Amino acid sequence: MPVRVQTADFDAGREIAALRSGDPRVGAVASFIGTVRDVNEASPVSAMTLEHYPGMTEKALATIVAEARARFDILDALVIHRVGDLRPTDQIVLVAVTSAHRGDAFDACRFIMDYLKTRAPFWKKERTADGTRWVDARASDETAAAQWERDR
Amino acid sequence: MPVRVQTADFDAGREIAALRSGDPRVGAVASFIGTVRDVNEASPVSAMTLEHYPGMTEKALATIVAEARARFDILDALVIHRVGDLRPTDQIVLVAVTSAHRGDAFDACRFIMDYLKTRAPFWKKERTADGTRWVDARASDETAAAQWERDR
Amino acid sequence: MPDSSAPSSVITVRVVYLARLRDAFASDGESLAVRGDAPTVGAAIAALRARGGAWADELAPGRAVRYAVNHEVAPAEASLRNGDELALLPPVTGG
Amino acid sequence: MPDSSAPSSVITVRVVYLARLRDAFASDGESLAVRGDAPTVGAAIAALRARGGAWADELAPGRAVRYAVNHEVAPAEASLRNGDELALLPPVTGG
Repeated sequence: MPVRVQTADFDAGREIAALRSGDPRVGAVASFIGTVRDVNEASPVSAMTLEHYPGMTEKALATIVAEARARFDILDALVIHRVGDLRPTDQIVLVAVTSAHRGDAFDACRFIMDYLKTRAPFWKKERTADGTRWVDARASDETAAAQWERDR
Repeated sequence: MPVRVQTADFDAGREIAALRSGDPRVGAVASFIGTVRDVNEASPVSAMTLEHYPGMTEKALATIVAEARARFDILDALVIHRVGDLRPTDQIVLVAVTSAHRGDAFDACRFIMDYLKTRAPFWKKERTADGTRWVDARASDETAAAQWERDR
Repeated sequence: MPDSSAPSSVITVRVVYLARLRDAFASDGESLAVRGDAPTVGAAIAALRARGGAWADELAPGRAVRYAVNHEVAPAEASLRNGDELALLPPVTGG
Repeated sequence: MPDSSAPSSVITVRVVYLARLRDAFASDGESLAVRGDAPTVGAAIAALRARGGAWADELAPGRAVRYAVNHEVAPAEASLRNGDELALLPPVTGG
């Protein structure tokens, strides 16, 4: 299954190995892991909760992966996104893409992350010394996603 | 050590985990694995040998990593490149980069791969049904590296 | 006594409040009746906004809220049908 | 009887042949004497090319061969000093 939403942690190495396993057409595997930082917008963060919209989330991620497949010459792709309570250094998301060549693997991996950041229904609530706060969306994420529309 | 040249295989998951391990400033880990395909320029490939220029190789890779550090806002980077006899589906190279944000992680990872492809002294000799042949350099690799000069 | 105009139809949709909006409305969702012959997402939002208070604030024009109908992003002009699920999504921050 | 001009100096460099060039020259390297008061990479290459055969073919102007002096890429104009290691690198194909 190319898209998973789960509370459990994931073994990135095993997932990447499984994605390319046994396919001798693969020459390139690009991957991305997002992790929890201990600071955001200059405030220390002690923990966070990732919420999503069950039912829509998997559908939105599958749509993003399908769009990456349509735009880039890739062999396979995987997205794992965690939800629930996380702490600094915890893994949040894994995106991995296989292709014959590195250009398409890199492009597709970045495309999926840029779209995930702006289109998949996840929300982060951070715990700081001042209490909890919903994380604000970053304008730079919208800019990154919009770039792909321009490059279409 | 951020640069390694070795005949042994590597555990990409373990290497990536070690690179980011314990650093709560890390929010993004971009990585790339290059693998042996069973076909190149339309001919089946049964095996290959990767040769390098000992002494220069580590120096060239370290220079590329230093240049990535100078150009991008990254926290750490790792390059492992194998040499010797390899077969289809074997891992050839791992590049992993950590950063606070994904843009720099993706850029630096791709930059290192593009420069490695055109500046690090490695050569592939393929075994096909017709015998062995030195792999020709791809013009697209030069184009990819030149793009970074233009974007400087 | 019946009105002389044709009776306006009423549909019921399930509204879902997510993340910041769930906190602001102190609710994760509700059943909402939407009136009109061709009810739209925009009509449902207008009905919520008319409640005033947090509803008026959070759903004021220009606030960054997206809508999803039956788990797909939809514009304010999208039609609603009886039984649809309408979700109100603050700007997403995953990844 | 000594020549009336100043005697030309001679240095010795270690030349390394890699990959396709090692196969073409059936050698992984050699000691090479380079003459001239300001010997350069280009002078060493010209001396090799003058051997003819595979040397002339592989090192013909326009062929894609890069040079490294003491493990750093260098242009044809780079100076050579006694004891330097000059490597001839075909286009690289790692990664």
